[in-house]
Amino acid sequence: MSEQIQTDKTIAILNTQAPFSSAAGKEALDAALIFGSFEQATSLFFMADGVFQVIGDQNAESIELKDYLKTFSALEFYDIENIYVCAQSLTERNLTANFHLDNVQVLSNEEFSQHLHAHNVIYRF
Amino acid sequence: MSEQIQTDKTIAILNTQAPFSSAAGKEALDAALIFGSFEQATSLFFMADGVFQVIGDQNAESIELKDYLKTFSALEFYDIENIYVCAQSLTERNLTANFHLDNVQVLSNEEFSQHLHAHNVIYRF
Amino acid sequence: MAMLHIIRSSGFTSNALTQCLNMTLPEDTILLMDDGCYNLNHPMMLEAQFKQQELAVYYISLHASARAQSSNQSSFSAIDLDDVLGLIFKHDNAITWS
Amino acid sequence: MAMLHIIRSSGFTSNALTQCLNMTLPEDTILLMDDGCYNLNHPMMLEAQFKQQELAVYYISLHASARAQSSNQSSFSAIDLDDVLGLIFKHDNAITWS
Amino acid sequence: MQNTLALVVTTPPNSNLTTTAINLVHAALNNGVKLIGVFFYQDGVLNAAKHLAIPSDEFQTLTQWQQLSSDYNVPLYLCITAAEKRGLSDELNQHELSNIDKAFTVSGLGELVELTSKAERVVQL
Amino acid sequence: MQNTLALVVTTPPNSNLTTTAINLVHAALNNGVKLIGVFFYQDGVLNAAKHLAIPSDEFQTLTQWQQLSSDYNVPLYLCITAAEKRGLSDELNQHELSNIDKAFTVSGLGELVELTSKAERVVQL
Repeated sequence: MSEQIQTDKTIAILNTQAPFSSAAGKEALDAALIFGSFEQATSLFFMADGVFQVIGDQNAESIELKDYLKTFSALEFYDIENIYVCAQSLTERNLTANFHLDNVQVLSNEEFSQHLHAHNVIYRF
Repeated sequence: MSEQIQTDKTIAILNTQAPFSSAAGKEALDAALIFGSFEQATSLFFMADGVFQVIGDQNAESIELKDYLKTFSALEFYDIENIYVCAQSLTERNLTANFHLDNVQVLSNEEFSQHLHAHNVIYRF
Repeated sequence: MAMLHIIRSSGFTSNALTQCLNMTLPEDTILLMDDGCYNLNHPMMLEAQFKQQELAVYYISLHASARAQSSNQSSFSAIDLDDVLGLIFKHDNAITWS
Repeated sequence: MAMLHIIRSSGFTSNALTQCLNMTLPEDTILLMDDGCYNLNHPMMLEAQFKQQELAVYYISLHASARAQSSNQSSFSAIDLDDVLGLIFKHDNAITWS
Repeated sequence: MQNTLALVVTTPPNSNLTTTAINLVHAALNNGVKLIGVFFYQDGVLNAAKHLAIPSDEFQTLTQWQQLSSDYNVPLYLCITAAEKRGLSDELNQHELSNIDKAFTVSGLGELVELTSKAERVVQL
Repeated sequence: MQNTLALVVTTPPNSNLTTTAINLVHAALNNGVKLIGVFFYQDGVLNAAKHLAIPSDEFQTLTQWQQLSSDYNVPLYLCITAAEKRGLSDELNQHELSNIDKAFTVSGLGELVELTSKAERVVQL
């Protein structure tokens, strides 16, 4: 296994679950960071309850959970800069565009779908 | 542990999941049969996707699954005679009252809820 | 008998909230716990409370704040796990909607 | 790029069907597999097909019949797992909505 | 008279839902409620897995259950049928080979009947 | 040129969803598709549990994976990070003590990057 994998594939990690009650969010982020570390073109998508992963003012430690949300800051280090959030999912959940990470792009359903379609491989969590 | 447990408690086993993709339906039935074998007053309830467990003409073996649905016939042997199905859940799923077990009582939402409320302990699957 | 409904999942993802609200009777109590706190602002929760004013609604304060969720419904009461034990014994029975 | 949407859960219990239908584009294909076959008569599936006539919908015949599910939509095509491989390579990418 | 409670745990150890269950056990102990037992069923049986490797800075579910057993004598009952379907086994040659932690009592569903019958209230978590 | 496929399995061995995954592998083999590997992630890692006790009249998931590995050389990669959080371990003193079946190759997420990069198509099941 080499750090130099030749590929021009684009990878989408699609998050659809809330952060704390299942391992899905953390395992999605683990995968994203590994793809990034192998210099694969990787984008993160958040829709449905997945948007609860990116909103600000959460406090995982208060419920005795190691705050994996802090690990999102490592995305930048691996040049994962495409972070897309579904506007409709935010609105349905009465959430404002207050995020704990930078570079978030809030997209309409149509734009979100088009960006998703533009990736070669999509992993949904 | 004795087969003679003194209790006047009534137990409800509430099924809300479809039968094949998770172990929930089988584990609910296992529990119901054990309560029955200890002569506990036990009732079965089916609502939401749980109603897919009781409809007729299913063929679990065709998808290489041992047909636990056949085990429902053992309920009678343990005097578990109260089997309640939510009418609204059937209608929403475009299902008719065609069941693979006898003695099924189809109840309105209100009746279903009242019967559920009348039990001392409710396990939901 | 008065029933305690413990909701532990988001009504935006799972059907459990709908199932629960179909089963509540006026003397019942709803407790939002864990991801159930995401329902604090769910339209169905607000509608249920509006339709059945007697329906008591509680939520675990710590579980809501950890998720950056809050309620502006004065009739929804923030409680802790000690209070949950009181609710368990005050009610005749309980269903957990996970 | 044309996408294959593999739906493996019931839209009556999970939000995944809704999520999927929010993401489909006209050249996409929907494949109902496993518990996804419970959606054959789901109002949202029928509405989606009505709204986007170009949207192709397939379902695994064996998975539907095992669940006593059938469709009277002539535009929904019953296939087997061999056909699924064809769909996988015919489309540019795939999302699995479990 | 002291209130008695039984809990049924159905969530896996890597979920924050299980942390809540553990915290509810502590709340019961602190409030003079007698916890007559915790029954592990469905995916909850994974809590008894001996070889769980959770990073030391994350919530140590197994350690917590062990302490509840050793320090507070909370009985922990494992449903062996559900456990065996999820990779746990007590039938290995020697005790050292078992992958079930010894804080848990290997039981059947009959134990759930006992607990349900004896406790004033039962809560499924 | 032969089509190449990689599968990511996220469902546990006691689910019929996993039976479908196995059947899709057979369909691939029968249709001349080259399956370059199956990666087990999330709850899919439980498929590698050596001590699964499934009644002999039920679908033998583990036996099926073993045969795909031995008879058809389908590579089975286990994500060890996800596995360790679910009670599996390869760090026990001796090989006999490991609770991971030897049909599975203990791997990291880097293997998922490799498979994703090499396969023409990737499907998550």
